[in-house]
Amino acid sequence: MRLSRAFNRSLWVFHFNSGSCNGCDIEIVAAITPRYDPERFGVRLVGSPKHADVLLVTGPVTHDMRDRLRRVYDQMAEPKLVMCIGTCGQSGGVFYDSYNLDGPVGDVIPVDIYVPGCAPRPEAIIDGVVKAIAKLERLEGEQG
Amino acid sequence: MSNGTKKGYSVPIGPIHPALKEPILFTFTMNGEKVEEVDFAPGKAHRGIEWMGMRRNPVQIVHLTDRICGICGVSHTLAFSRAVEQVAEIEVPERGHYVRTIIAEYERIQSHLLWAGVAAHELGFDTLFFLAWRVREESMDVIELLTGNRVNYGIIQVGGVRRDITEDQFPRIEASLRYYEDLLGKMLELFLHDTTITMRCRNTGLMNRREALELCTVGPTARASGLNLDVRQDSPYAAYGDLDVRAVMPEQYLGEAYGDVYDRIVVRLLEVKQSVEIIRQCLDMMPPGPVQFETKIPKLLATCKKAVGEAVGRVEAPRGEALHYVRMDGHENPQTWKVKASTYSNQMSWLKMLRGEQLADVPIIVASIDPCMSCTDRVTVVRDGHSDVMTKEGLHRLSVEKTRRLMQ
Amino acid sequence: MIVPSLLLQHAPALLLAVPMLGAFATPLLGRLGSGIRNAWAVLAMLCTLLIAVVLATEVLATGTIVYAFGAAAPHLSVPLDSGGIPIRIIFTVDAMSAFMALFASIVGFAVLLYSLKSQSRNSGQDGYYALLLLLTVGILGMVCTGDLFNFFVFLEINSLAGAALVAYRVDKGVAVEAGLKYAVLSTLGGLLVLFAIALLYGQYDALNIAMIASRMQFTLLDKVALVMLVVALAMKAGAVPMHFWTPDAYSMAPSAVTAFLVVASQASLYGIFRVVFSLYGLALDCLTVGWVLIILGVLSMFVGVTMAIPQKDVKRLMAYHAVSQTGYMLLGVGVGVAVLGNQDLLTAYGRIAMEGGIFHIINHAMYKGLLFLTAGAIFYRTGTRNLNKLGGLGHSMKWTMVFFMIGALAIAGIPPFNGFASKLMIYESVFLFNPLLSIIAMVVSILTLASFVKVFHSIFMGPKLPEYADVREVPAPMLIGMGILALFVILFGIFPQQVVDLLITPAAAALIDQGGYIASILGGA
Amino acid sequence: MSFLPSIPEILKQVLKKPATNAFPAKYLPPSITGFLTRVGEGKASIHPPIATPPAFRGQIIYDRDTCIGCKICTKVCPAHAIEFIPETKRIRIYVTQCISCSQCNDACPVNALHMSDVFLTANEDRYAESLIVE
Amino acid sequence: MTTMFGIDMLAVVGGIVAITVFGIVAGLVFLGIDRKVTAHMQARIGPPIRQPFRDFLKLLCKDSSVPENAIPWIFNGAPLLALASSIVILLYLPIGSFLPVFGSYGDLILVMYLLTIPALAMVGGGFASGSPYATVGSQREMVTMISYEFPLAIAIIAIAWRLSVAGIADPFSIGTIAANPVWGVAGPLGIIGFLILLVVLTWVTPAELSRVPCDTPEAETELAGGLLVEYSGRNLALFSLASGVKTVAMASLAVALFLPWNVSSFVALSPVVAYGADFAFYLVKLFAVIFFSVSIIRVGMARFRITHVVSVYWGYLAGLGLIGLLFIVLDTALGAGVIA
Ligand code: SF4
Ligand code: SF4
Ligand code: SF4
Ligand code: SF4
Ligand code: SF4
Ligand code: SF4
Ligand code: SF4
Ligand code: SF4
Repeated sequence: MRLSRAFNRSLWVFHFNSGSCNGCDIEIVAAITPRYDPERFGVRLVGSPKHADVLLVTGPVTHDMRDRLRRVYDQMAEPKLVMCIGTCGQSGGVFYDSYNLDGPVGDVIPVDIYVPGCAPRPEAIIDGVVKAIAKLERLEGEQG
Repeated sequence: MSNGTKKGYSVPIGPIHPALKEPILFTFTMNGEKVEEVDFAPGKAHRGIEWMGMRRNPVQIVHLTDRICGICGVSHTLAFSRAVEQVAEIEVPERGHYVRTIIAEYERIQSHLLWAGVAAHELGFDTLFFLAWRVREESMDVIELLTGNRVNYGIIQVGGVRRDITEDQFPRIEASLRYYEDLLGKMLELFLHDTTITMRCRNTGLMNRREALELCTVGPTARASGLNLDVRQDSPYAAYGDLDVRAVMPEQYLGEAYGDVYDRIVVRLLEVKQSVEIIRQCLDMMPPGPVQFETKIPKLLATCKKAVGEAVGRVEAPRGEALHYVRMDGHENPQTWKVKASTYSNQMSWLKMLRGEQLADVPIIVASIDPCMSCTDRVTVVRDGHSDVMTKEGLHRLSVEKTRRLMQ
Repeated sequence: MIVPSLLLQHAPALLLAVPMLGAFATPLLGRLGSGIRNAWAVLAMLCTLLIAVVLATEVLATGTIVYAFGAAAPHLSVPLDSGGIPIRIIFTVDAMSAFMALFASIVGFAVLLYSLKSQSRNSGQDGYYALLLLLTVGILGMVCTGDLFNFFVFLEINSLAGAALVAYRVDKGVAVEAGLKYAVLSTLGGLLVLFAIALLYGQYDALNIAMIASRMQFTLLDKVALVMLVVALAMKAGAVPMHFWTPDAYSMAPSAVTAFLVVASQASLYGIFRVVFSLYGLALDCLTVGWVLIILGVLSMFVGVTMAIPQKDVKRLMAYHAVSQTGYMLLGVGVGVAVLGNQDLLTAYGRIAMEGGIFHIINHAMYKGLLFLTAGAIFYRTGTRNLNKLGGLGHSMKWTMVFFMIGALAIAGIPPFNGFASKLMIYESVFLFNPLLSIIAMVVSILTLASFVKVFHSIFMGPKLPEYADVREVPAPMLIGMGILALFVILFGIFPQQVVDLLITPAAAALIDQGGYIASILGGA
Repeated sequence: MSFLPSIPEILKQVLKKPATNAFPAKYLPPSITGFLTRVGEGKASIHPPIATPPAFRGQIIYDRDTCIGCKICTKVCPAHAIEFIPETKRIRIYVTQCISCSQCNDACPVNALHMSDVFLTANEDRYAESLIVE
Repeated sequence: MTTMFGIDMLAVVGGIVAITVFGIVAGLVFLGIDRKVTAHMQARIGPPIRQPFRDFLKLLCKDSSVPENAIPWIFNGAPLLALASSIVILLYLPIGSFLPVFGSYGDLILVMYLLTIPALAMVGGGFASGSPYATVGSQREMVTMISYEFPLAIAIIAIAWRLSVAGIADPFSIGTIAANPVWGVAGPLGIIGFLILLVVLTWVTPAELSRVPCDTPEAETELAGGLLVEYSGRNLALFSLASGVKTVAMASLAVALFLPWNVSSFVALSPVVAYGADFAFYLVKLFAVIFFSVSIIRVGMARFRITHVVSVYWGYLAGLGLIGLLFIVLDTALGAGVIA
């Protein structure tokens, strides 16, 4: 990854539901609403993975969604970042024993930041973004 | 209009698409911008919840039902609990019923506001989206106060609820009710008197009463098409029997029902008002006493283990009737568990509503039944060699009965 | 200038003689082999072009050239031995004629180059080249002659050669039918023209345009003749409501021919202008005739473009656009006619409107020719003109696509291509006559754009289709043919002022100046 | 603008205070790392998140000493988040698996389990030590 | 007609560079202001005003991928063309009291057609990306273009007509229009007419710029970003610049047509101060135009369906424009004493 300061000042996120319960998804949407407003940090929800810098994945990755998750990930232009929102994407959570899961997310694509919680509060997601930026800064430091 | 695309091309939408917050794959056959034919393939979010449930005990399952869907999880949990309670002959304490009702109505408020925001977003009206979600936070705060979490409340347990609503929480609840009462007039004006919204929603995604009936639609989708049905009114559960609940119909606001997207907005916004009134009634009428039939979890499990039989729990979720069928056979875990969620009942109406519409209207029409695939992606499960023939018959019987009642 | 004076002196005659000779010799040379024949045809066309250039330079430098065939002193219009009446076949090449001749031969040359390859797979090429050259003769004759009967003769040559070329792919039934249609209509038009000429001859006992003009009484019969001439020529020019033959003819003919047929049609347009300005001139009720032309123009513009949009056949679509574009010329010139009597208005905007209209003629010939050639290139490689079947060619036919884009943007009047330059002149002048006219013209432009964007998308965009997997770019001669036209499209777009000053203003002035025209023949009226 | 009722509304809104809670800072500081250092030094402060209610269910906490190893919590946990360690007769809770349902809290006979109000637990490592409660 | 000859080439080059820089900076700043204002209207804090610059830099450091079905040279060329043509438009427009770089040769109709080029570039780019969403987006962009062109044509012709009837030479030159504010030329009826045209132009602006309610080509919810769906990295950055520059151009056009006054013509100022004051005033005017015709409209209403775009622009707005034109014609007739 070619990291630079310019990159983490403006993270555009694309939201991918890999078969979640909606809980995390609505909290992601809630997180972009006026009360939390991450646009303050240049974070914006975009409609095309090609435009995105960050992939927000929710859900435990059902069998059907596995390939699509891969494909969406591949479509994103480098450099890129993956955040896994919610417990079930991290470990399967409450769906741990389902027969139809190919997850968790970390097994399908590389994940940079995990935000546990079922569902995490919007501010936990913002906290995740901030930690992601901190990680970028660290990586950038290591790179430069 | 000029259009360079060949006649009859098809546009796939989904399973990952900004208009669909959840995975589902639509295939549209288009003629220019017009939808000629629609097909959709749900099942992308299938997680095998019923299958998992049959490997868990009811106390665990309520947390699974919460996560059938994070938006109307309470409805599922309630329906499931009701089914188990019937099988196990558990009597929920009065106060428990009232707490359940209050939570269920708060869920309706947040869900309808959420929907209103999503609908505005689909219409490209982000300001109203932001507004709806901003005011939704008020109910989220109260829910968090009452249950300890913003989504997946985890408050309902078989036999009652896990937390009481205490007197010191009443002022906060009261404040939120007043907040919504003050706000609602403005919301109605902003949503329903806006020319651009009217242009986009009037006569869009039409479904008349007959079609709504034939397609077995439920909830606001059905009510917007003029079907007077609401589980809370038709077969009351929880505390609804004590309360005055009438199905909200679009003609109450406008004098007539078209059965279009606009009417679906009307119904949902008016239901927010209705929910506020219901909560207020509950607060006034709340009897004292315990809220849980048995607080000792091992004892509760033991009661469930003794139960044999089958039952159906029906609940009016924000999107319409959610139905859980449970069959217990003397084990801790249910022998059969079937979920029929509201979106499952409503989704066939898409085919009718979308045909002949503009591509631009697809998102709002799809959104107009307030779909969420999480609860809908299902399979029929056959367990222990028993087929679920009974289930199907049971379901069919129920639906036929319901149809008859409605036809009268 | 180092051009031998003999050539200079006889340029008008040579302008016709060269292609005529070319035409007749082509079949003979064809026996010697196709290479020789092709070279011969190219040579003939090239010479024609050179002569046209020479002629145009001369006319622009010295003014109207008059050439009487067979006379001892060809430049003397009224030979000494005639008793004051021009009797011979007389060519009157004023700036307008020179301008028409010039660009007709440019397009002709490009088309011929293009044909070398595009026709190479067809049979009967001897006839093809002969007819092409003959058509050139017809066109050049029409624009150069100063004599009504001659005009009719060349019109007929034009029609017959055109009809034959439309029907050229005899193996295709439809083509024959289209050719027949073209022939019948042309004959009808020819008859009307002939009849009108007879009426005029009967009254004025003369065939020379200048002669008649100088005697014009504007009687009822004259009016009848006028109507017949305008109707017949408007039909040949493909103006609404007499445009119905264009789609058939244009789409059936081989593309190269179509490109040239556009020029042929414009020769008829020239005919209208000549009749209106030089034959009748100020005798007319200018406002009425002007409005007639304007209405014809607006109708053509609108009907053409609206008919074009739903077409599925590329060439039919382009044909309708040709109708639409003809409307701009009629509009521009019509406004000029409408204010012909009023010197103030004429200077205020009439002249510019006319110049715009005339400029549009040449521009249209360039870009529409180019578009038809690209359509031909596409057909050459894919064998279809059906938009629904085409697609994804942008991956393989890059140059054709570029040429198509240039043509499309030009026809839509997008700067910096030539269509914009002439349209701009029209917009910015006719609005003073009536603001709505400009608005309509602009709207039609944008509709044209939409239509071509759609076509562009259908043909070139999208994924590569399996059936066209091995489609390649067309051969070089075809590309060169298109390239020549594209170059003009761009040059005229970037340096419109120079073109206008050099060619258009004199042409418009020549048209307006009826007195000068008459004088050039009859010598100081 | 009665046909566009939102317009007067938004014009009024421009003058009002935004509803945004500026957690953790109003805008992105030039460098997060720098910001955190300065917060550590007390030179800057993090704008607090919206307060959690008293009974908020955040990350689980475990009172190892009170626990009697009865395993009831493992039985009720819907997410399979609790592992019983036979050697020590104590439990281990994987926060990354826990759905914060607090069902185990209800079930524990000796109240050895509680939900804290910690919820800002994002981590780069899904097996991070901070995400295992013993 | 435009000629570039006879102007000091050095000045032109310098002017081009200056305008390019100005266009890009102003474009991004106004984009930032627009986002900030929008956020406040929606009760949010919103991004810092320099956020568009950050977005731009971010995009520059990202990969630009070319999809498989794309035609690469068009796909990559389109953003460049869009940006370049947007800048060219600015060269024809007066910036404050600085004359346009191409002198007084700026021609209204030329500008109007130049305005279509960035849009065409986007259409081309969308088509060339070979994705169905982008294709539908491109078609919509085209339809939008047809739609707003009609009312725009009416407004432009009406203004020029009124000026030329008032005996002003060269009515299509933007210099002329700026020097003779329409409000001073017309009588009371004419002023009503121009006010109507101003309204029309206010509504044409969001369509030109593909903003709500006319952002159908990019409709995020239906088309996932529409014709830009396949773009990323540098190409997307160029498109965003182009859109910023085009916003400035469109607003400058509106300023030149309807609000051409300068401070220096009212107050006597030393030349340098005058240029500065006029420039500042010009920026204020730009802000006003953008605020009313972009920010408020885009925040205050829902997206049109593409059929609505056509019906609203060809029906209501064109009708309105014609009424405005009628007023202006009547005004002229009254002034000339034809009717009175
Ligand atoms: S983590 Fe919980 S809330 Fe989030 S998607 Fe998974 S189950 Fe739903
Ligand atoms: S209908 Fe929707 S919101 Fe309700 S449970 Fe199902 S998925 Fe969730
Ligand atoms: S309801 Fe849906 S997600 Fe749940 S088990 Fe059934 S199919 Fe799976
Ligand atoms: S019951 Fe099974 S087979 Fe039938 S529709 Fe449902 S998933 Fe398909
Ligand atoms: S219950 Fe019977 S009739 Fe109804 S859907 Fe199922 S199978 Fe069909
Ligand atoms: S019987 Fe069943 S399938 Fe038929 S209409 Fe009634 S509910 Fe629907
Ligand atoms: S809180 Fe719930 S999920 Fe977490 S350990 Fe306890 S029972 Fe298991
Ligand atoms: S239920 Fe309580 S006491 Fe028993 S093992 Fe769990 S934590 Fe320990």
